[in-house]
Amino acid sequence: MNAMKQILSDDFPRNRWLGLILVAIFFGLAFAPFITSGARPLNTAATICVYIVLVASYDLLLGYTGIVSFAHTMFFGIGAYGIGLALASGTPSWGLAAVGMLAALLVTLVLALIVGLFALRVRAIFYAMITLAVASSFAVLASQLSDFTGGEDGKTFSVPALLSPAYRLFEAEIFGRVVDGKVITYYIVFISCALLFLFLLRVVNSPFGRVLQAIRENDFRAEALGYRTVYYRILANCIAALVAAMAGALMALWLRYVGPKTMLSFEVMTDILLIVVIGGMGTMYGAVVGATLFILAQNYLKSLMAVASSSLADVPLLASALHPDRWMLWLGVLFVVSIYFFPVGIVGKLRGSGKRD
Amino acid sequence: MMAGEAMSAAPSLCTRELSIRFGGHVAVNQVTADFYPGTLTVIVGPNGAGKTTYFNLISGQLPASAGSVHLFGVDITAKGAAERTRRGIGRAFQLTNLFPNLSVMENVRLAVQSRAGLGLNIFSLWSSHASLLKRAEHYLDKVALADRRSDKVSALSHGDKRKLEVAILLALEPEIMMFDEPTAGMSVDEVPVVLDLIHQVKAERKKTILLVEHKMDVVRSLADRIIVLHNGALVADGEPVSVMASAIVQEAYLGVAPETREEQHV
Amino acid sequence: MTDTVLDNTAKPEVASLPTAPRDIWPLILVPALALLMLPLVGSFPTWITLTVAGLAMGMMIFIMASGLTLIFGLMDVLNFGHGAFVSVGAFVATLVLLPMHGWMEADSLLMNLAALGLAILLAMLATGLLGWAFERVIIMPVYGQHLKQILITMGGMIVAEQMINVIWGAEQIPLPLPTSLRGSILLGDAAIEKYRLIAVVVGLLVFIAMFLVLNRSKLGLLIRAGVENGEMVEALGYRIRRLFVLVFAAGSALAGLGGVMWGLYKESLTAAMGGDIMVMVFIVIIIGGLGSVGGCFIGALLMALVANYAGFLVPKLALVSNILLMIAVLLWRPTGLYTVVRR
Amino acid sequence: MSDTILTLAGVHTHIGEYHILQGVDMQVPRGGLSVLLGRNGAGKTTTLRTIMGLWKASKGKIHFDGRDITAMATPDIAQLGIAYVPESMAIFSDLTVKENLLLAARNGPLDNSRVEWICGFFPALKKFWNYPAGNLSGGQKQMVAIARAIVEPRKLILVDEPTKGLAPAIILSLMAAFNELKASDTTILLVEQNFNFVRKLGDTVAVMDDGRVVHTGGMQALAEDNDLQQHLLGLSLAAHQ
Amino acid sequence: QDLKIALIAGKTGALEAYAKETETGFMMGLEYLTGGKMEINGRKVKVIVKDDQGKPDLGRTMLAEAFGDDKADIAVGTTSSGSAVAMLPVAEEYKKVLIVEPAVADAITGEKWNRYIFRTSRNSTQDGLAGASTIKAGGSIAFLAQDYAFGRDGVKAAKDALGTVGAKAKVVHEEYAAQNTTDFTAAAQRIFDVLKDKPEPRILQIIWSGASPMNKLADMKPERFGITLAPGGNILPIMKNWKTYAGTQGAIYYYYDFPKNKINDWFVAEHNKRYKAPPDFFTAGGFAAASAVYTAISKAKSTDTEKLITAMEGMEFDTPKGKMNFRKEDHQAMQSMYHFKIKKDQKNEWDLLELVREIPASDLPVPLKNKR
Ligand SMILES: Nc1ncnc2c1ncn2[C@@H]1O[C@H](COP(=O)(O)OP(=O)(O)OP(=O)(O)O)[C@@H](O)[C@H]1O
Ligand SMILES: Nc1ncnc2c1ncn2[C@@H]1O[C@H](COP(=O)(O)OP(=O)(O)OP(=O)(O)O)[C@@H](O)[C@H]1O
Ligand SMILES: [Mg+2]
Ligand SMILES: [Mg+2]
Repeated sequence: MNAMKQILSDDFPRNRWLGLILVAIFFGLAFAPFITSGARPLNTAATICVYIVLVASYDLLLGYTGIVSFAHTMFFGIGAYGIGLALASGTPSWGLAAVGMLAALLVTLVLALIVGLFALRVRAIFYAMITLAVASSFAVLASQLSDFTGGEDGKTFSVPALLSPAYRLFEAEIFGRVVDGKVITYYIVFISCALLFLFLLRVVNSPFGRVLQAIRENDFRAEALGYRTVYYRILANCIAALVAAMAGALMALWLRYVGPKTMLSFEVMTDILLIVVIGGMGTMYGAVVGATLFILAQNYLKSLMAVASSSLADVPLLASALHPDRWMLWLGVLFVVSIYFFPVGIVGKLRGSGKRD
Repeated sequence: MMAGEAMSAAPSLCTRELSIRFGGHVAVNQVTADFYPGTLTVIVGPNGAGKTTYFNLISGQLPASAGSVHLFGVDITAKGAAERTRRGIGRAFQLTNLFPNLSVMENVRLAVQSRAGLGLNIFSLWSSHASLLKRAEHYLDKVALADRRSDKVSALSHGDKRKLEVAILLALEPEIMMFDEPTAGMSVDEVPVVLDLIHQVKAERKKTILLVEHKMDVVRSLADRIIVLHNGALVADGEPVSVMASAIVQEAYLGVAPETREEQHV
Repeated sequence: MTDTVLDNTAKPEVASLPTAPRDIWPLILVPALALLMLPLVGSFPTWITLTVAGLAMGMMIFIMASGLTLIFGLMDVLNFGHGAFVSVGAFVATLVLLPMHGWMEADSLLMNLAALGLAILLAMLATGLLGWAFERVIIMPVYGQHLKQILITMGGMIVAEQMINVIWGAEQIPLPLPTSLRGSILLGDAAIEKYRLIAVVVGLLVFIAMFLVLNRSKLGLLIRAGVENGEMVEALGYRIRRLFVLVFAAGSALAGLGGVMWGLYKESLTAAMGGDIMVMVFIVIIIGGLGSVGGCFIGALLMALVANYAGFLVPKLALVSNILLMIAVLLWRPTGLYTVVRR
Repeated sequence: MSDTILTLAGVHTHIGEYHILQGVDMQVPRGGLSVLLGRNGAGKTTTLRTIMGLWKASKGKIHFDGRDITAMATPDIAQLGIAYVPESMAIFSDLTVKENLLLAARNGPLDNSRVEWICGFFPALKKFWNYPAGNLSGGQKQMVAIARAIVEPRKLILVDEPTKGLAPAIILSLMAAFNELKASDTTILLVEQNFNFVRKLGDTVAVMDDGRVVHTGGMQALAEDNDLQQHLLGLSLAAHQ
Repeated sequence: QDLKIALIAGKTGALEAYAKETETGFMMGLEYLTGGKMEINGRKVKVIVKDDQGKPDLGRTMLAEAFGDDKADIAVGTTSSGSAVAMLPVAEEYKKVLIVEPAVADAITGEKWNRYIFRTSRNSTQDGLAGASTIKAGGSIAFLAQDYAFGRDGVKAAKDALGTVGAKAKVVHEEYAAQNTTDFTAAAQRIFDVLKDKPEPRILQIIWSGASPMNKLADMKPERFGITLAPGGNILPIMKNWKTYAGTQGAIYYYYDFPKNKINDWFVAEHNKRYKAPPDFFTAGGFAAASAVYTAISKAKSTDTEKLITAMEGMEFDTPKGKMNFRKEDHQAMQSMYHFKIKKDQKNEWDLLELVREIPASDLPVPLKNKR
């Protein structure tokens, strides 16, 4: 129990159902390669892992510090491009990957600092807008330097032999799945994500994390209590950015591809926002539940709708509204409805408006 | 400086020619005053005289337009609010100013934590710092809010919020304590709770206490010394009795002719 | 006008503090910029062309942005779904313009304008109603919570765009300009597109109308107060909810108007056309100072002009000119040209 | 019609899961100044908010001027002629003092003579006429809040702790103001902690505790009877003087 | 068992309209060629349609899914060049044939090419050559293109093309406008300023993906400087707005009224019947791809990849545009293009272009760019 307390930073689900769900998700992801078959489920699982971390890192900003930033995808992208461009630049090796990673983290840190110093003093809503502008211009930049970044098309690259699909760990299949580079990559992703998430969980439950919440509530008062809010904001900003960059790196490693649409587009940002809210702001676990639900929906909603629309083929407008190509429509509805019914997010709802100390 | 000889040693806090102007309007006008450990100074003056603003200048919520603030001989005029708090200037606000969605307990704990300088500690668990929790409890008891420990602050009644303000100030354990109308809107049977607290602190004769108060009975029961602000300027400073007697206070503040004043316990 | 009444209240014996003087610096920016550019551009006709085109473009952007800044300034609601209203406005216009292509292709300015006016009316009506519903269904639960507003309105936006696809199909819809508004007028070597002149007129009308309503009536006050403390405004006996929904509908209608203008300018409509320009619109209202109609106006003109001059002098910069402009302005005035709300 | 302008009969109010008012019964006679006393958290503010319709009574009836206002919307209640000075003052800090009053004057422009009359009590308002109310001092805000309630004649004024943060001199003029209002047959329901203040003003008094009215009667009676004060309010003026 | 064909397209997102056309064309193609039976070599054809939302990473996943999970025998796709480029290695991984349609990037049959890749759609170079061959006389040419990879490729291709077809015209200016440009005044001014005192004829060629700025430029009266516009062909809804610029010339990949063959006749008639509008060029592309698949499989009498590849190299197949063939070296489908002129008196809303001349494949000598 006490070990558990240390690992989960004494921040337990505090609700039976939530607990069950989380455990289920954990084991589901841990054994994904062997309880499923085929490319898509594994891909979905990997995406879920990465998004859990990405969203959790954003929750640190949004839910805990009350900073609305639209530049999170930028850092995600930097991480991804770091790995991608490095590996694309020569014969892929761990060395290159490491170099790319370090470079990315450095750039991230610098940018986060600059943005923070420049913008975190202005009013929250302005910060949101400024980051929006910065992020979009960064995306433009990425597609402009096409010789370097591959422009709009991005870059496909190959990974160290150990991770390439061709590699076989054992010849025999295990639970009907050959343990190839893909599976190995998956476990690298899974483990790193688990660690990063626990790290964030610790951060928000540290004295530091508590100050962040205070700042969110009433920064004027926090300042008067002797906390230099600007420092705290900037530090939070940097931590979030760095974790996001790592998530990006993992994503790139998994996809063996980097490009603006996947890493920098505003869509990614809205996905993050939505997941945070559905899951429940200011509750790290919200990221887990939210990301899982959302990514699953994104990947399987269409298949569902295909069924639905064919069964409703005779109802004209409804049928066309349920056509798989309209899945975005239902995603939008999901946006609205979820904020309607889970004002405090799923986790918040499950925990009930429980009193915090 | 009449009250001067009564006081020991060097002043803990001084303001020199301290002023601030908002556009054309001078809210605090060249106020020079010394405050000594172990004395409780009450600041009175009509509404809008500049009392709260004076506090804001001392605690760094507002930047001075002119003049300087010295804490234990160090010029802190250029320092920010947070820095000043860490150097020992504590402040309870006139208009209640708390963390509405955090629990009563957390509000106090944050103050204790700041005092302990643990803010930037990222890797430990907040709950692992039992000593902080104990101290927070202690201060909640002092203001008789312990039983509302885990309620959201937004659910407190006005009076309880006022008490929480005081608890937070105590929890910061500052050398300089500034109370801005701590008993405003507090019911008659609660007032003593807070006043007794202030009495206790005063009794230790260590802290420097500044108190803004409009209730004359309270002023009388607590003040070692009274400062009068009027239109931002310091117009009187000295022993309670004599200051209260002075004409300026009678007209500008109490708004009565001397003979009728006794029954003005308002 | 209430002001006048108040100003002749007997002057207080205590010298009353003066009101802050009007801040004119931002007003100077636009002409200053234009003149500054003249020598750089060199040829006068080119300069005229660029400047007039820029101003006109600015007006169109303003029309689209005004609704957003109005809604934010008065109700503190950040409507990321605003773009959807722009699109809807444009698409609704097609309901009139395509069937009436007879009138549109007729060679008489009157018929063209009539058709246009009708389209605009219908579009504003439709978006206004949509806005009303939007406020009731989507915004109501999230007053005062910026983040949730952002998200829920984004959701609304996606839904609206997708519905457009469901109703009108995903293909681009061509929306040709009316014949007599096509082409341009030549002043010497300077070419000025006729349609842009229309844009200028409409833009000015919108601006003046908004300015009057907000500064010459209790409305502005009331709503600003309502944002800060709706309960109290109700306790004073005003039905704040009704006001809010009205403002929101008005803002949406403006978006619809902008949509028609924009659609006719682009001449082909996609559901995403509104969303695509949102970033630009947001930059404008930030430059202007969130909530300030005047600021938004200046901001829009500035941005369009800068874009044109940059595009002519250093095309590479055109990509980021908006961002640069914004940063420059924010460095000068961290809350935009005009600060309306302290929130 | 009856000479009680406001009647609360067994009013219950819930806020979230909390059951705050637990059957409040109270009569407010027309044209007088009634005082509502009680320790912190007794439910005074909640009572006023319930009358204004800012909290909805979950049980019981509220009648004003013979009309049942229990279920009415706040604006409608206000338009019946009730003004409210909330505990938090709730002045509009983005607006100037002038604009604050302008809004309070529901029926068109300000009545200059009345403005003059008000500024007679609170000169500060004049001084800061065109000043953002948010920048005012605590007491000045309180003045604005009160001024807003009386800028136009109303039948009933609900005032929540007006003296808090007011300098003695201003409290005196506030007393004067209330007396003049009473003269112009305006009914006042006053929530107050400052007994010394209300003992001079009040006609009738009600004392609340734990969401109930535990005592009603004439102010005189209470003012004379120290034991009763002691027993009801834990009031001992000797304590700190 | 069933014969599985995967069709990947950007069915949602920015390119939705195009993707829909491709799909329609593809299905109509199969229907026509199999005589409605939807069978090839007696095997039932099953088309698995997948949506990559124009996102390269999804493109990869979808293709991997198609080959890996759905066990597709052959794949066709996709709308976005970026996504198509990202798919190429996947085809190689799974050793299955991928027919690229309608992505145009040269790289696909250039440096990014591998032996499993075939392409039915034309590539940028073919566009360029076609464009160039519409410019007979000398004179001066300026380009206006979007400032990103696609635009720059296009201009490069067009310039090379001018060389290849030996046009005497000189390229005097290249103008790159930001992708999100809405106001073309500045760009136009710059071009006019350069072009207006260069030798006639003065041609401004527009290379623009998506809604073309043709109108905006025309509205600024380039004719007063003796400048004529040369827009690339575009989708019908856009060209509809061009009727006021009758006489303007350019090159296009497909226009329903140009090819004269019985496939096209059926195609146009049927499409008009079903969708109340003539087929657009993405629809034709889809059809071509279907034909490539059909012909290949029936010729190889199997779906074994190696057999398919041998069958397809140099294979000739019928499309609404007439005959195409995959040339051996880079698997690019060689095909004719069309030199069009905007009609003056248009009979109905879709009667937009008139044919100046069909440019036979032989006039479009696409250089080989793939390493082999
Ligand atoms: N931020 C500000 N901007 C402009 N003027 C201000 C600001 N803060 C205070 N003032 C002005 O300075 C004067 C002093 O205000 P202050 O709050 O210090 O008065 P006070 O002595 O605390 O009065 P009270 O007893 O009512 O609290 C007031 O007239 C107020 O209008
Ligand atoms: N928003 C709220 N949510 C939950 N409980 C509340 C809320 N507001 C007040 N309460 C509770 O209702 C009770 C009565 O509050 P109320 O403010 O009416 O007391 P009061 O008599 O006005 O006290 P005070 O003299 O301090 O203003 C208090 O116990 C308070 O904790
Ligand atoms: Mg004060
Ligand atoms: Mg109260």
